[in-house]
Amino acid sequence: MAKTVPSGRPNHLLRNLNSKIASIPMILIAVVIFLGGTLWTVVYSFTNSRLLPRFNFVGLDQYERLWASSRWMISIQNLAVYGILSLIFSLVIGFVLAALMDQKIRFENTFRTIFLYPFALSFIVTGLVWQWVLNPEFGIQGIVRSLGWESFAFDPLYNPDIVIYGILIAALWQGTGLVMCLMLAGLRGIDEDIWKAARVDGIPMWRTYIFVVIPMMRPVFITTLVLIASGIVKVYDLVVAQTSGGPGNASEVPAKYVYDYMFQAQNLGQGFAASTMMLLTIAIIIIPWAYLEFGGRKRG
Amino acid sequence: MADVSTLNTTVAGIDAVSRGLASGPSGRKPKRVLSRRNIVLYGTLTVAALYYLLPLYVMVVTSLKGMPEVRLGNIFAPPMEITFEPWVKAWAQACTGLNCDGLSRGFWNSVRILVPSVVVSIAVASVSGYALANWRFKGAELFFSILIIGAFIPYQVMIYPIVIVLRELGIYGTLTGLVIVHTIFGMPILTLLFRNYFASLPVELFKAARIDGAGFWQIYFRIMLPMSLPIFVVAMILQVTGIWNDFLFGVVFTRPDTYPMTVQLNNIVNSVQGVKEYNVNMAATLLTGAVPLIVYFVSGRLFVRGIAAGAVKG
Amino acid sequence: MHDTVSIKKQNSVSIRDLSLSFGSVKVLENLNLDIRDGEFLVLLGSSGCGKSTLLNCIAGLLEPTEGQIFIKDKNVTWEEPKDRGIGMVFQSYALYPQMTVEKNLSFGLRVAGLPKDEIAKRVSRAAGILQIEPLLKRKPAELSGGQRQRVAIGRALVRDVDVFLFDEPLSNLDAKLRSELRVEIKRLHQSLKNTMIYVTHDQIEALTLADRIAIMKNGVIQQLDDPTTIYNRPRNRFVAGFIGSPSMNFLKGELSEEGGRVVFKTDGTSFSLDGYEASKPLTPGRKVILGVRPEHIKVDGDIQGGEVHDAVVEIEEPMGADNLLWLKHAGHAVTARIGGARRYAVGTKVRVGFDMSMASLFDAETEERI
Amino acid sequence: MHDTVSIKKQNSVSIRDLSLSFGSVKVLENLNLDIRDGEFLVLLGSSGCGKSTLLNCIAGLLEPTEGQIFIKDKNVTWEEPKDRGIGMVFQSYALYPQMTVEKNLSFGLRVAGLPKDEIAKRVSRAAGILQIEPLLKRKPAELSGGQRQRVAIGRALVRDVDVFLFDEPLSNLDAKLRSELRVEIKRLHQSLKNTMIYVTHDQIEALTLADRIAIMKNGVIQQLDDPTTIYNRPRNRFVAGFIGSPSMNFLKGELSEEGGRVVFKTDGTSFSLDGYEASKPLTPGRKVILGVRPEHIKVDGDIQGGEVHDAVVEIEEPMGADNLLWLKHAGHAVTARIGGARRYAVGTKVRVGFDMSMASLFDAETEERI
Amino acid sequence: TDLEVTHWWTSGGEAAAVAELAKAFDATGNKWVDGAIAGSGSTARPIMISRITGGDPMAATQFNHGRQAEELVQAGLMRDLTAVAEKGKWKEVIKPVSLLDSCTIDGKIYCAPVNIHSWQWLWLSNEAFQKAGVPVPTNWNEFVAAAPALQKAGLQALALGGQPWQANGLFDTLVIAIGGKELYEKVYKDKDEEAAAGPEMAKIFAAADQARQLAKGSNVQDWNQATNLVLTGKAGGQIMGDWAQGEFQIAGKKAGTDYTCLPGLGLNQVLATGGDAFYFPLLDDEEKSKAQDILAETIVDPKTQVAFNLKKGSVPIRGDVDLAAANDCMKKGIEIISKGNVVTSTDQLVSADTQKQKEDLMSEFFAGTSITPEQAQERFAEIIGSAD
Ligand SMILES: Nc1ncnc2c1ncn2[C@@H]1O[C@H](COP(=O)(O)OP(=O)(O)OP(=O)(O)O)[C@@H](O)[C@H]1O
Ligand SMILES: Nc1ncnc2c1ncn2[C@@H]1O[C@H](COP(=O)(O)OP(=O)(O)OP(=O)(O)O)[C@@H](O)[C@H]1O
Ligand SMILES: [Mg+2]
Ligand SMILES: [Mg+2]
Repeated sequence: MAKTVPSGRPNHLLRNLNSKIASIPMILIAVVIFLGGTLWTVVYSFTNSRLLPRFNFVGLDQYERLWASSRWMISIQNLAVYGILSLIFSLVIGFVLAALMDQKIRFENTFRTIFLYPFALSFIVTGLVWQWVLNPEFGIQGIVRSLGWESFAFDPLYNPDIVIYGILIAALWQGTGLVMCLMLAGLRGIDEDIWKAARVDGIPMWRTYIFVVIPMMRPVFITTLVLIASGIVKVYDLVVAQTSGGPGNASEVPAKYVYDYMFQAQNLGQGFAASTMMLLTIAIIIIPWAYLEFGGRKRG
Repeated sequence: MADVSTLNTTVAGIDAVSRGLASGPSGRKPKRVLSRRNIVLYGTLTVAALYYLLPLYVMVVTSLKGMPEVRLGNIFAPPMEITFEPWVKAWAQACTGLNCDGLSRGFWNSVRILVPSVVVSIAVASVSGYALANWRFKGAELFFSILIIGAFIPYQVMIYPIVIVLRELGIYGTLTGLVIVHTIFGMPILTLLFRNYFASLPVELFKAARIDGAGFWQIYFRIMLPMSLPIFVVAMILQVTGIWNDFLFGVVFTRPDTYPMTVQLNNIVNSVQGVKEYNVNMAATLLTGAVPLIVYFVSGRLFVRGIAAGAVKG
Repeated sequence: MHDTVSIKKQNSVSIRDLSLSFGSVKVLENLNLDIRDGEFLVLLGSSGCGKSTLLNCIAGLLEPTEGQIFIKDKNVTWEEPKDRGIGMVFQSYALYPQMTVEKNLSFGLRVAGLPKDEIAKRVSRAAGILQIEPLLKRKPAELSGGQRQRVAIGRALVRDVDVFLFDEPLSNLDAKLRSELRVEIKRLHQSLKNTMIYVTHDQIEALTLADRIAIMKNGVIQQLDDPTTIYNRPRNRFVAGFIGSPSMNFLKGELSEEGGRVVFKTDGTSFSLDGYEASKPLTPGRKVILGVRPEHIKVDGDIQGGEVHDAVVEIEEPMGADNLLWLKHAGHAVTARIGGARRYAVGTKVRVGFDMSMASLFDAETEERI
Repeated sequence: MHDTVSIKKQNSVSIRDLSLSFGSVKVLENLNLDIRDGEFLVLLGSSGCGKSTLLNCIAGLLEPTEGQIFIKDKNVTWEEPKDRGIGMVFQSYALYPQMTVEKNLSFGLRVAGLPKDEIAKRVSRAAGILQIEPLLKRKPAELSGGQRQRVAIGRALVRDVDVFLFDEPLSNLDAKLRSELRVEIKRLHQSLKNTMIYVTHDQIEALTLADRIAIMKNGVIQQLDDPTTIYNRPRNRFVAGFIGSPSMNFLKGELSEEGGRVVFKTDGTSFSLDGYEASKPLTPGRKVILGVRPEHIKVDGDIQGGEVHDAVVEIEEPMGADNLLWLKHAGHAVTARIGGARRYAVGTKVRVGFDMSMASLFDAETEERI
Repeated sequence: TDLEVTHWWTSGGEAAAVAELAKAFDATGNKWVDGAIAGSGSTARPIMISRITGGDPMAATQFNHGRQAEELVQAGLMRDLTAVAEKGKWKEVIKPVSLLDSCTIDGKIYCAPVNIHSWQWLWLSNEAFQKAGVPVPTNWNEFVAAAPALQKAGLQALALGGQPWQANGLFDTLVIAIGGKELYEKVYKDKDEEAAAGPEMAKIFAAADQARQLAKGSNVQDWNQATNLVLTGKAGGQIMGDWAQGEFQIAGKKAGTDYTCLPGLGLNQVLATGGDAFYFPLLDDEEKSKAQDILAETIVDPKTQVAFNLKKGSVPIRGDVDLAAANDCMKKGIEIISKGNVVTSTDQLVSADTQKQKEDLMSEFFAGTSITPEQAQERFAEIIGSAD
């Protein structure tokens, strides 16, 4: 009987109008800048734009050249090595430090600040200091040699084979503090009872961490992962500050390739092609993950 | 043993609970200060701390040396003669092209850039995070996913599109433009942070406020904001560090009279005049890092607490 | 228009054909419910059956996929929560942690822009009713659970609304406090005479508070009746098993004829059905389930005539005022409830009698009451 | 050595002069407790009184500031938890979320390096006892609350220990499940015959499960007795009020002499104390508190002689099997409990009789039972 | 009027030279607002280009002589200086004329050249050779021959910074000095892939191979750090452009006694003339536009040219100035240039893109021995083949 009353459903778009208005900046940034910018980049990667973007379609030429370039291949290899190692070491060091800090230690604040302070320094500086410390003449190698160990060799920044590890050392120095903080916060969120249960079960501390606690900290690891991974993909300043990509091309990275070709070589098309490849790789990894993480299921 | 048995005979009380202690371990287990656990624990932490402190030590020590001493080459040796000359030079005398007034020139510019950029970027991101967490609407998660992918785009790639957008808006080269740029690039991570934080607050609060008749902004300002101080501190630390140390946008989107401190720092570090003046470089570095460092020292506790309060719960 | 008029006189809240899905999961489906003016309606059901969802729909915090909601004769399906004339109390209290109790109470009024003195009047009235005047300057963190709950109720109270919605308001409290506050809510209802809709999964709350109880399962209302009817004449086996603690005893068996009378037979034992009021014909051969509540299984001295069976005490659960016996009887485990003063050792042989006038028979297949 | 021998024969867990402080806050002070072999001891007390702290001390998860703990005759004060021969079940279950049920059960054994077939045997035995065989391959997130609880118990079970510690294992569950699992735990105890120490603040659990109950308040054990004694002869007012739901009725008044007999007087009404077993002399003039449980206030037809008073029904709370009446009687509010079938309208005048043989008298000052 | 001028001249000699420009411009009643950005052109250029395309241009900006600003001009973002040039008779005074060619697009002049730099110099440390006990070489071949002696004395033979453009410059210098003008023009001007792959070029790569052996172990990044090695006698020599002169000058070293310079590596006295030029973005402001013209005039003005180039260590863009104050090395350079022994610099001949590809190749080649000269030549020929 009451069904006869018209439901008078109002326009869906107008409901909670304020929230939609408030989301406009986010939507604009996402759509215009990130999506629009990306599409623009992709489109122009098919042109032979030089100094200025010009719509002069050349098909896949830029990509062919890109993949024929030995510097690009080196860059990709470097990023892979650097990325994987930096991901592993950041997480491992960050986690181990956090686990140590979580042992109800004294001077926790002091230690935390010490581990965190490199994060406050810019890459320009980080690169410089480490360039110094790793300088074979007056850095660590020099000191050790002057102590009488003449054959000691530690010159990562000047040895093409290991230069990427030299960069890694500086990157870890800068970034692990933040990871440690995030991990520590995650550890503090673990139910006290889990620890107790594990103790009663007689499970040694390290096994509890590995088999019980780490799997429980998934969300923390995800936030950290996004943070670290986005930093890795974008790594540029640190390399420039430490080695400018040298010796030779040994420490080149994709972001630097993009930058150099866009601005030094004044070949926007090439730079865009390289960045499109980077984005494509990222998208292949991220989109399924983002869908699972943020898209599909709703929170209760 | 005798005293034990006498103690044991003083049986009293409710349930014939025998009072008194038997021999053997009792009370707190005695702990040696130098137990193996402590040695490993503090040992590892100290070694790690040394690794983190080493570059800082080098920087401080070098910045207090004169150039002749620096040229001696031992970067780890403490200064034989402490001089503050490099600090003075870095702050007020170092040259960039024709301007010889060191970092001081950029300091206030940096502050002028920092404050509005931090405020605006955090404001926009927190509101977006709030809208995403509490006012989910169709497509919101899609935009959010785009943002997250955006976190992975190298900044350099975005310079052209942004230059074009700002030019079309007519705000290229203005402070407004720069603030917008910082807001854009702060968006992905900050929104993730705020979204996860707000999502971890009890939904009932939000519902209760809606029943009380509060609207979008009222709930944000009067309910959510006062509860989210820690996460705002976290966001602030991230942004202060990021914006203060930014070089690329600072130099691309401003003019020389509004260049931030990092441009000066870059100029000092990268202008090589004969031999690099390492002591001045180090002093400049330390001076530039001072502001974020102070922010850390002041809010270090809140930092961890803020994240613990739910910022990282996915 | 005539049908809205017909709703007006008697119903405070009416729900018509309400459906709601989360994505592909249908939580509510074609639900209809009329709640009378001034009624205390309890929504009872196990976890996840859709009680909160229904309440949130009424409050306007969730949008129904289909259907309509009327409050005081007005179609409010698309209204904002604040315009529906409702107040809501949450399980987790949901007090604004940074505001004092007074601010918590007055927040909604201030948002609505009421004059200051009106706000003060309403707050002090609510505080008076709930006896929280001394707490007005404190913050929620400084309150005990029970006090918090009272503030949460107060927040609904000051809004001067027609309909109160409670979502498991007591389930975070301990047993003692729970029973105290239960009485307070009952008193409140008696003095305010508002319509109250109260969600719980605690049957004691439901039985003690409700004018009528709606028992839900998987988003469908199983039975809507006053507590006594629900307790004594459950419409189906689900309702019967859900209400009553300890649970009703269920014996599977079938009807058969014995000496001209229809009896209930299980594992060779037969029970006379004398005194049972059947709503449908008792056809012999039908597979049925017999349900008897623990307090309707009389033990030894309590037996007042009727059939007598033998049983053995398996576990004894003294509960202070009562004593619960877990008995083994003809291959079945049954529980009986006796006075707290009478104690039995485990293994004791006892005689039991089933009070068939208070029992229920369900069809074994449809599980509907016969 | 002879004193340890004396502990051996009868006590499974002994606590001697245990004190524990967190910083400057003393949580436990000089606590002594002996738990017999195979006993089911319940620690009951309100939130924050130190129950969990005590249990954690026994488990070795907290270090006492002073005192000793013996388990099975061995001084374990400084032992690691795993070496104490205990199993523990937590309120939050504390299952390892990413492991299957089977892994959860066997993790501790695998770490201890037990042979594979031994592990399999123990797991399948525990799973059998708890009837969780079909769940072995699932993860905790895929289990219901009750199933999780059973797994948590299973984890203690596989360890083959002498003493089981339970920290409010049921308080996260809903009422129905709670009562079911309660029985299961009781069954488990009867079949295993282990010592069990069980922390709760739910008195129904305490009363139904315990061989003996230790009632705690602020870190001090108030009374340690079997449930019946605790229920019927509470040592002080705290215990009396804490146990029983709805709460015992307390009437403040004083003893006076009337006709050669000592009677209890309050607000002009006097109650004969016939049948009350006093443990101390009843001196007239003494300020006392009379405590009567709701079920010992008989209404109308239930009265079996003795004094009769008048009262008015204020609220009626039908609870299914019982019916609770909130009465106004001589200026006091008292609750009476009657059968579920008898109903009274609000405002009805009734006659009530107090069963003094089941009542308690407390000194008004010391609050100790007289 | 205030004019903002951006450039990347921040090293000691450079900054002093810029100060001269500023002084001269300020003397005209205007004001030079300095917008220096350190870190060489690769840091500064994108910033300049972004600002010009972003619609917030500076008043004047430095670019390398060559094709770097070509597109900006084509996009109509740059000011046409033809009028100023005609007034100042630039076409007549500026030498070599090729400098002006690269400022000219569609017959209009868009930039004011400020100096001439040439890459083809070998700087030698007299002190180092003294230590090694061998005479100071007079050409590249002698230098190579003397290298073992230097190394024996614990000295670095050839100093080379790690930045790619230095390796690239060194290589191009070898092309001119060893291969000669003809080969150079065949490869870079005509982009003759065959020549690039040919036997002539193979010799160059062989020489480059030698050079990289000699350069092994110089762990420095910046060019002036490498120069510093020579300056302090820690290294025998460095192949670097004439701007290195500024460093020697500031350090108070004297050509001939402290150090020796060999233009064209002492083999082939030909210099490639590149250099810097100022460009003037189109501005809306009438007054500023006028001031831009004045700045352009000032830059080309003989007095300014002398003052600037003396400090900078480069050669003036006009032949009609008196450079009595110039030192030995600079005079050698001026002489060669006035003789017309010049070629156009690679910056003008090939695009920045090709230049970058070459840099990538050379930087990889000089960094180690991972690629053989043959492989390098193969890749080089490819780059030349696709060059534009
Ligand atoms: N946002 C959501 N997205 C998807 N499913 C949901 C969501 N909210 C609730 N549900 C599902 O809807 C069903 C009903 O949920 P509801 O909260 O109404 O249950 P409930 O009866 O209140 O239970 P409880 O007693 O546990 O509070 C549940 O199965 C739940 O999983
Ligand atoms: N780590 C700690 N530091 C300081 N105080 C503590 C700590 N743990 C517990 N306490 C205090 O000790 C007292 C006893 O705590 P305990 O956890 O034993 O209470 P409980 O009886 O188990 O209560 P509940 O029923 O709420 O679990 C409480 O007042 C609590 O505040
Ligand atoms: Mg619910
Ligand atoms: Mg506890």
